Amino acid sequence: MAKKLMKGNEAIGEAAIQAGCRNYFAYPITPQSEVAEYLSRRMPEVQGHFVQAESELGAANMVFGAAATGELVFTTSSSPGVSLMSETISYIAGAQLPAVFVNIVRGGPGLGGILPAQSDYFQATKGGGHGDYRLLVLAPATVQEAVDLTMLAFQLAFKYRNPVMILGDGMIGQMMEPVEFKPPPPAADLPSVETWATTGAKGRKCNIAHSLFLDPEALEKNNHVLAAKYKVWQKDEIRFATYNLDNNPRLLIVAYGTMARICSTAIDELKQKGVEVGLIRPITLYPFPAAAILQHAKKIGKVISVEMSMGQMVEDVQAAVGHDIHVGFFGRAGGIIPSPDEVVQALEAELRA
Amino acid sequence: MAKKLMKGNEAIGEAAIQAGCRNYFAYPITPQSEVAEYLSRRMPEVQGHFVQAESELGAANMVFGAAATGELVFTTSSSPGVSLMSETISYIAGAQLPAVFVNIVRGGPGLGGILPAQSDYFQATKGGGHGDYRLLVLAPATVQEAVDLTMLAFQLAFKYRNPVMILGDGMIGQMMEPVEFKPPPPAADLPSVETWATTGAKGRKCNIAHSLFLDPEALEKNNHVLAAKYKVWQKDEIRFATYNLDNNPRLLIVAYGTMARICSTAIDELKQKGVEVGLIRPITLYPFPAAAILQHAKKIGKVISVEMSMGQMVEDVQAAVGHDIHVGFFGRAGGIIPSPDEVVQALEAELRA
Amino acid sequence: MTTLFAPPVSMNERATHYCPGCTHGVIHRLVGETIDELGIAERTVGIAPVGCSVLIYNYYNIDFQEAPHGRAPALATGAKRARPDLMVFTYQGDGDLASIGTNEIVHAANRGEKITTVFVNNAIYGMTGGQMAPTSMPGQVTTTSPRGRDPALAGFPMRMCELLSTLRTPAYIVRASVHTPQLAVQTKQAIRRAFQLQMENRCFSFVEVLSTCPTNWGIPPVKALRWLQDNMLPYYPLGVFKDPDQQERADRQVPTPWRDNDAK
Amino acid sequence: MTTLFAPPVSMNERATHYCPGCTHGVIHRLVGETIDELGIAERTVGIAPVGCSVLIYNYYNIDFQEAPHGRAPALATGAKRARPDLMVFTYQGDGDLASIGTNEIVHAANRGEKITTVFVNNAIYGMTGGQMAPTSMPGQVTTTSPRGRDPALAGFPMRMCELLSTLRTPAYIVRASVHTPQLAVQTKQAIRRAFQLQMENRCFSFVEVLSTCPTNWGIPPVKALRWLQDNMLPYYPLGVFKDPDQQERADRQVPTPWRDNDAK
Amino acid sequence: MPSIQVDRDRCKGCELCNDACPQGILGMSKQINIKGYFYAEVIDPGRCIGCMLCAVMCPDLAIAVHGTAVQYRLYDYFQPEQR
Amino acid sequence: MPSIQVDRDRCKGCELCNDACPQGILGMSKQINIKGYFYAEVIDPGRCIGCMLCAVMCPDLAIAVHGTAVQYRLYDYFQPEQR
Amino acid sequence: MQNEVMFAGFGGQGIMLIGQMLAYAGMGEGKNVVWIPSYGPEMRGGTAYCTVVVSDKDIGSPIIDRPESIAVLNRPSLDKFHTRVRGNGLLIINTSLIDATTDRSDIDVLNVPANQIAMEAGTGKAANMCVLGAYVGRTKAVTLESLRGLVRYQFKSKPQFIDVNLRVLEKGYELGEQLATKNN
Amino acid sequence: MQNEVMFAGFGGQGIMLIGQMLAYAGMGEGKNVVWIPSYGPEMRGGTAYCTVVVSDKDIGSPIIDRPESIAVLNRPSLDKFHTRVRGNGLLIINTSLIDATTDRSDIDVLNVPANQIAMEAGTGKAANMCVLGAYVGRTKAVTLESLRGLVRYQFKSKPQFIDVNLRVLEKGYELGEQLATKNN
Ligand SMILES: Cc1ncc(C[n+]2csc(CCOP(=O)(O)OP(=O)(O)O)c2C)c(N)n1
Ligand SMILES: Cc1ncc(C[n+]2csc(CCOP(=O)(O)OP(=O)(O)O)c2C)c(N)n1
Ligand code: SF4
Ligand code: SF4
Ligand code: SF4
Ligand code: SF4
Ligand code: SF4
Ligand code: SF4
Ligand SMILES: [Mg+2]
Ligand SMILES: [Mg+2]
Repeated sequence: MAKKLMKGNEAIGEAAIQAGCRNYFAYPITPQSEVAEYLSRRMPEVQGHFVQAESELGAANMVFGAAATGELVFTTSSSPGVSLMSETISYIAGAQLPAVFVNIVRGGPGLGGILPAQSDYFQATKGGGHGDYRLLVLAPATVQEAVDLTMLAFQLAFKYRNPVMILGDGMIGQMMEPVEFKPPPPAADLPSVETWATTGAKGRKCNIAHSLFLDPEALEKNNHVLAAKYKVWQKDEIRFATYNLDNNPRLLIVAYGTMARICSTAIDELKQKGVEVGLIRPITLYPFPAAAILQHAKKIGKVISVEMSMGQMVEDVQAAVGHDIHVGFFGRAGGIIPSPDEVVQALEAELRA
Repeated sequence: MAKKLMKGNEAIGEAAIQAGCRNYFAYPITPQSEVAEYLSRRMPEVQGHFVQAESELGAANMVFGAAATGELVFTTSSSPGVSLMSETISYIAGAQLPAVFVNIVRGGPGLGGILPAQSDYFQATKGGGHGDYRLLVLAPATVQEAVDLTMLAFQLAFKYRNPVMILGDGMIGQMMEPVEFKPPPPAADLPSVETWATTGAKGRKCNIAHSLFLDPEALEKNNHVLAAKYKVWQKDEIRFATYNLDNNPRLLIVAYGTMARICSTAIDELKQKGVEVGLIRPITLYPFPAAAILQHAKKIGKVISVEMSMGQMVEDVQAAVGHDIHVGFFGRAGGIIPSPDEVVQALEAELRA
Repeated sequence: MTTLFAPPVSMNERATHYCPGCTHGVIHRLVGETIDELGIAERTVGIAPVGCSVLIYNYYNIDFQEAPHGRAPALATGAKRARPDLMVFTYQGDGDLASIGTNEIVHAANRGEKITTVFVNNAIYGMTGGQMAPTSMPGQVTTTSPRGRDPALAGFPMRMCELLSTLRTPAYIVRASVHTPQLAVQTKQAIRRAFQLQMENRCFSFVEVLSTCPTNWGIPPVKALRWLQDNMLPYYPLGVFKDPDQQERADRQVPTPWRDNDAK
Repeated sequence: MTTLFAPPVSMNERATHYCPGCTHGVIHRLVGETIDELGIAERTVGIAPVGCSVLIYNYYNIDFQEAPHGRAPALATGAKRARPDLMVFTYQGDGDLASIGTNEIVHAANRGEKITTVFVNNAIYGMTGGQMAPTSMPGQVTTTSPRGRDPALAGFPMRMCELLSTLRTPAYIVRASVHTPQLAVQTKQAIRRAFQLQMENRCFSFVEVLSTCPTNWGIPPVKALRWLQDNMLPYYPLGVFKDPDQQERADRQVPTPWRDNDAK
Repeated sequence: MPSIQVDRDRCKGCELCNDACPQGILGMSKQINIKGYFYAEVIDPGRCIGCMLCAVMCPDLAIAVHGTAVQYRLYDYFQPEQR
Repeated sequence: MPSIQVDRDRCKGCELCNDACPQGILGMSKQINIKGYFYAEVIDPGRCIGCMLCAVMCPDLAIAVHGTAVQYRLYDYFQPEQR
Repeated sequence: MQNEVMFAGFGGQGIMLIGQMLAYAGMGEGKNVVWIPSYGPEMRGGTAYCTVVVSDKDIGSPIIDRPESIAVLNRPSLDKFHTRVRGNGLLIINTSLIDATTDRSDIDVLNVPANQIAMEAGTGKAANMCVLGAYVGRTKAVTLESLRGLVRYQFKSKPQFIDVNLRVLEKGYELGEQLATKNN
Repeated sequence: MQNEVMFAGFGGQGIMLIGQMLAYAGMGEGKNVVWIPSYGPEMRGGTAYCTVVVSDKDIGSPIIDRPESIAVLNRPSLDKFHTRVRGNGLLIINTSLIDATTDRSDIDVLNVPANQIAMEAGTGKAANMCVLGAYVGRTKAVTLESLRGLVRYQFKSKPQFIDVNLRVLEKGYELGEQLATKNN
């Protein structure tokens, strides 16, 4: 397929369609309203369904209802809207249904601002909702990757019958880059939904999509089923990319999304000055590539987490490397995107420290 | 004051009144509806206000509105209800207002069950809502402590102009124990609200309770103001209790709330068998007593986190002690409360490991 | 000798968890009979609320989804849009639908989702132990209105049929009751029409059924029927509030404005 | 020579961020004048919505709270209950009040909170760039209804005055408009009565004001006034829908049931 | 002759059937069933007219009604469309 | 003689005043103000009747109206209670 | 000294009340106490129970998985809980409503015809008092005097019930003290 | 080779469009491109801008804090952004609407009377094309031919505008190539 120049938000919408998704429910919020705007045109063209929900609660629960029928479904929102979805996401995880949630993060807390941020890392990776559940969290750094991960998200959601979250900062949603839509694996490759989808109990016993288990033993059992999936993720689903790790870097950056791209430019600039710095870019924020980070951190000895937040992932990085290696932090918050130069300075400071 | 035998839920309600709180907004949910039932009788007696809100969203936002007038206010709920409050809690933190949220946790995820659990640890301590904010989280282990911490919560909320959360498992809410209401510090001791409370702009410039900062520099500044408070907490507000740490224990338990009490009984039982085990019980879950845990862990060498969840705090304990000391885990989930005997077995297994 | 009356085949043998005399059970049966009569069990999906009827799915031989408290209409919207061939109905209590879930029901109705709602109004929060509902009667003593609901502080009870009937989007909206056998039969007819309108893909349909909660009202079952009749009926009049066949009549019910000359 | 008309003193000098010709500005002034006339600036607390008017607090010399999207009535409830001596009003857009915030406004009205709501209905989501609102007109092209709002899929526009008027709890509910000077003056009178009823601690009050969004309608300001008149007025009739003085009349507007004989 | 059959172990003893029976032929047993309830029973089976009102009101699917097909019925319970 | 005063740098050039003026004495300047808008201005001040309709419609508090206190007014703008 | 007891029956038998009275009595005697209700799914229709701990020391675990004493007031409670009595513990069976017993031989069993005794005293509703009396008569977890005071307090507003409840309580206490236990 | 440019003006000047055309042109020539809009609070009423990067290599940071070129189409944009041009970079000023300049002496300044040129060609609305042309004429970030194709594509549905826009684009291109820059 030829490349198209697309805004991240629109590309995500198109990627969902290419992945076979025909159900999209959402409520507008900057900086991701273009997904709804795009799909309000596009869904009818492919006999798909778009409902502008009355709220994020409505949208998330429409997703719940559609997901329970075994159809591909997703929604998109931004920080405050995603907070409103917390209860429902917990329900969907508890009921073991596949659904894709996209959070195009903006600065917080509260109404905050509308500019790009990465301050929902904790919410996404530690669970905004209640109870023992996890999301598989994917963090794209380019519009192309947003497309690829959106398509992957549906696959993973069905494979594990668990909500998958795409965590992109506002920049991922707003910028235009060339993208290519690789043909998705055929829909037939999705696992069968026969055993759980509520499609009418015809010729089989009833399927009930539920998260209530009044008997605590049964609820604990459900918890163990979920935990077993999350354990598999640790083995099979960790994804990350690296940059300039082969040149004996003196410092290891951990950064994701847009921030990682800015770091790569900073790395190039430092290389000009004869300073080698390497980068690990987690693509799955949960499961977190802790082992890879530890391995390289041990070799390199110095680590810094660079984020568009007041410092959230840094806690996971520190936990990954243990106490012997100090993890520095550089971040800007509130919608400010640090420039490569600023990052260069922060890295130099860290190298001096 | 003479001791009274009270249910935890009712004691929390009475403690709020004794602390001077006259505003309570809530929506019923098991296992904490007794707070609303109690206060629906009690508030009118003290000329206070209770509104049964239309939902947890309504309740949290009533809290927001009342908090912004500088009055003492709180709400109570349980897991799914607290998830619904995530957005609003983020707003209140962003707007720097004092408010107390009580979560009497039940098993999850989703509708889950109604029996006691500790599976909202992540939500409470890492932020269920979006953006860079934190809650000060207090975890009582007895009804008396629920009373004391409720009264303290109002003090801390005003001191830091930040929401404070009481995280109690269902057992804390449901059981009856003797309680005593110590006279709270006089209301006059609360810091002045003049500079921020929306009480009518009479003879002063306007007070605006807001979390929107369209200028990213201003939003980042707000983030730094919040972060500065959280840093103070790390210094001034860490609270924990210990048990049997003086007898050269061979294993260090970290456990909180009801679970910690069960562990203390298990410790007594092991002592009978000649095995010494010690306990650190975090009272503030955030800020987390990491330094104390590390200090004792180093001495003792072996650590286990015991929780009524699939393992959440264990991640903070592991992060606190670093990689050199392995942290074991024992937990039951779904509303199951492990018995002291079960814990004894788990501790013995950990000691053998 | 034939069997004139037997349990619906779309329901199973399981005994319900409801308290003795709780009319949830009657309403369940009416829904089951409707599903039988329309022959739609194999393509029906029910949406359970959070409330005493959360376990409704235990009693039917049909697929069910369990919604978060109040959100059943949103799940139904998602399910029906994704699979228009399915028959989708929600079953909700008054706390679920008229309190926390007001937004979802209003907007599902306003969008004209082709779903059917069975709304069981028992003027109380049954499941959580008898707290006041938005539908509780003035003066009604509940665990959160120990001195009786005071309209000056808590307002008057919400009438959902009246509220939803103001929406311009065509719909079938009816209030029924099961406190006498006669009315139970009428309720069944209303439920049947509600499902039929969905089968014909015509409109949103909504059947409110007045119901008892002997346990939390603190009134024995038979007396509870009388209490409903004496206290709830005068405030919650029964009847068809809106019918797609009579859209125009419904439109006329919109209150008229003060200044018609500005309106053109 | 005296000044006949000057900006309200409860407002400050700051220029608004609104687009040219956006009638949010007119409505702001009417609220400011009301606060002036009633002399309540020093004990008034406004609640800002999320929407174009989120920054309303920049333009007044009064205290404000900024609510999460749709929740202004809940904040107002909290503020007013905690401090009944304050005058509390909310200012909300149609996305804020009639979409995400439907539950909060319905229940604040139903509880009869002694607060005042100014509801600015411009049939669109202004702030986020012109998406369809529940109040958008049939056929109206918006960024999320590129082929025009289709009532078959999205339902008909929501009429909040009509909806809230069905509630039994006494209230003052009125729809007004500012697309002519005459109507702007009437709007002011409605806002004034709404505040006065709160001062008298009588009831919940609600003033819907039809308003323009030249930018997102894609129509220049003056033409936008005409568009409002031609398209919105016929569907959104102006007038007093409910008045505490006329509670009985309001009660009569509740549709009558089919079977009165069952009602006693 | 019409007759009803109470599934005694489904019965919860609520008495709604009793209240509904126009013939007044239902009563509550002095025995308790496995659930611990005093269940409903027919006191005077001969007078049953098969009107099904008891069954219509039973919340627990505990009553079955038998009769001849031409049985007189108070309400067109199963043929609403014929009214 | 009544007169109005347009605060040219507050004006956003929306023309609502112009549309409202019964005397048709308002027009738009050919100049732009600091905000970049073609602001409103009085073309024929002598005909102003001080009716204030322009000011009532101005969304931006850009118009002040002066006159004698006995000025005839179309609407009882400031004394609604007297109607 | 720590006493732990579970009272179990169906809703309406006054299970929660006697548990609370025991806790109050313990508190009045300066001991540490904790009372825990069942609030699980079984609440509606099924069995209800509560556990009480009365102790001289601080109470660690408020949850007692295997209490030293259990009193069962109806059959489902017997079936459900008899295995949970701690070894060498005590099982009190309300024989008025339960025509079965336990097959455990490692515990004491005290058969109390509680409803019958209450009925004889004047009201079947006071069966719970009989059970409470029997438990305290046997274990001396608190004094009879404390319980008497609580009965008076409890029925303050309905003084006509004080005497009958006191009589049943005392009768139970006597049975608890006197009746031989059957150690099957 | 990496070209970075910011176009800035007020909403309605077609800022976003020329940025996208440049990005499309770059993509058409097989380069990596990224286009970023301003979507901040300044959107309503204030200045609007976008940045475009056209590069032979993978594009690391899509955000260019200090672009090598900036074109300002109105006065507020000049005031706000002239300091952000990278040292030795290029500032294009639409002198038709801006009667000021920068005091920086470390950059090239290209004065283009864009509105005037567009007006002369037939429509003031095409001023943005002039600026785009001038930028490309000066930097050769993409070829003129690519841009021509995009103009034709862009106005496909309104063919009457193709020619005038092409003329303005080309005129701008010439100016970009020919005009001496003032290095103040
Ligand atoms: C978010 C959330 N809030 C509160 C609850 C607790 N809750 C469960 S059911 C219920 C009310 C049930 O009342 P109703 O809907 O009237 O049903 P009924 O039991 O009377 O049939 C409540 C408040 C919950 N489960 N989830
Ligand atoms: C929870 C949440 N969802 C969505 C948004 C995005 N949002 C901001 S304003 C708005 C709608 C504004 O429309 P309206 O209320 O009609 O006000 P207007 O701008 O038209 O005056 C939306 C959807 C948000 N800020 N928060
Ligand atoms: S509590 Fe009320 S509504 Fe619930 S089952 Fe019992 S009687 Fe029915
Ligand atoms: S976008 Fe619309 S509502 Fe918002 S300020 Fe502009 S014209 Fe007014
Ligand atoms: S069928 Fe009719 S007559 Fe027979 S028992 Fe039932 S209600 Fe009575
Ligand atoms: S109505 Fe049914 S459950 Fe109730 S007493 Fe009669 S047979 Fe039993
Ligand atoms: S006061 Fe009246 S006449 Fe004078 S300019 Fe204004 S609208 Fe025209
Ligand atoms: S109404 Fe006001 S802002 Fe609009 S043109 Fe007239 S003076 Fe200017
Ligand atoms: Mg109910
Ligand atoms: Mg709007």
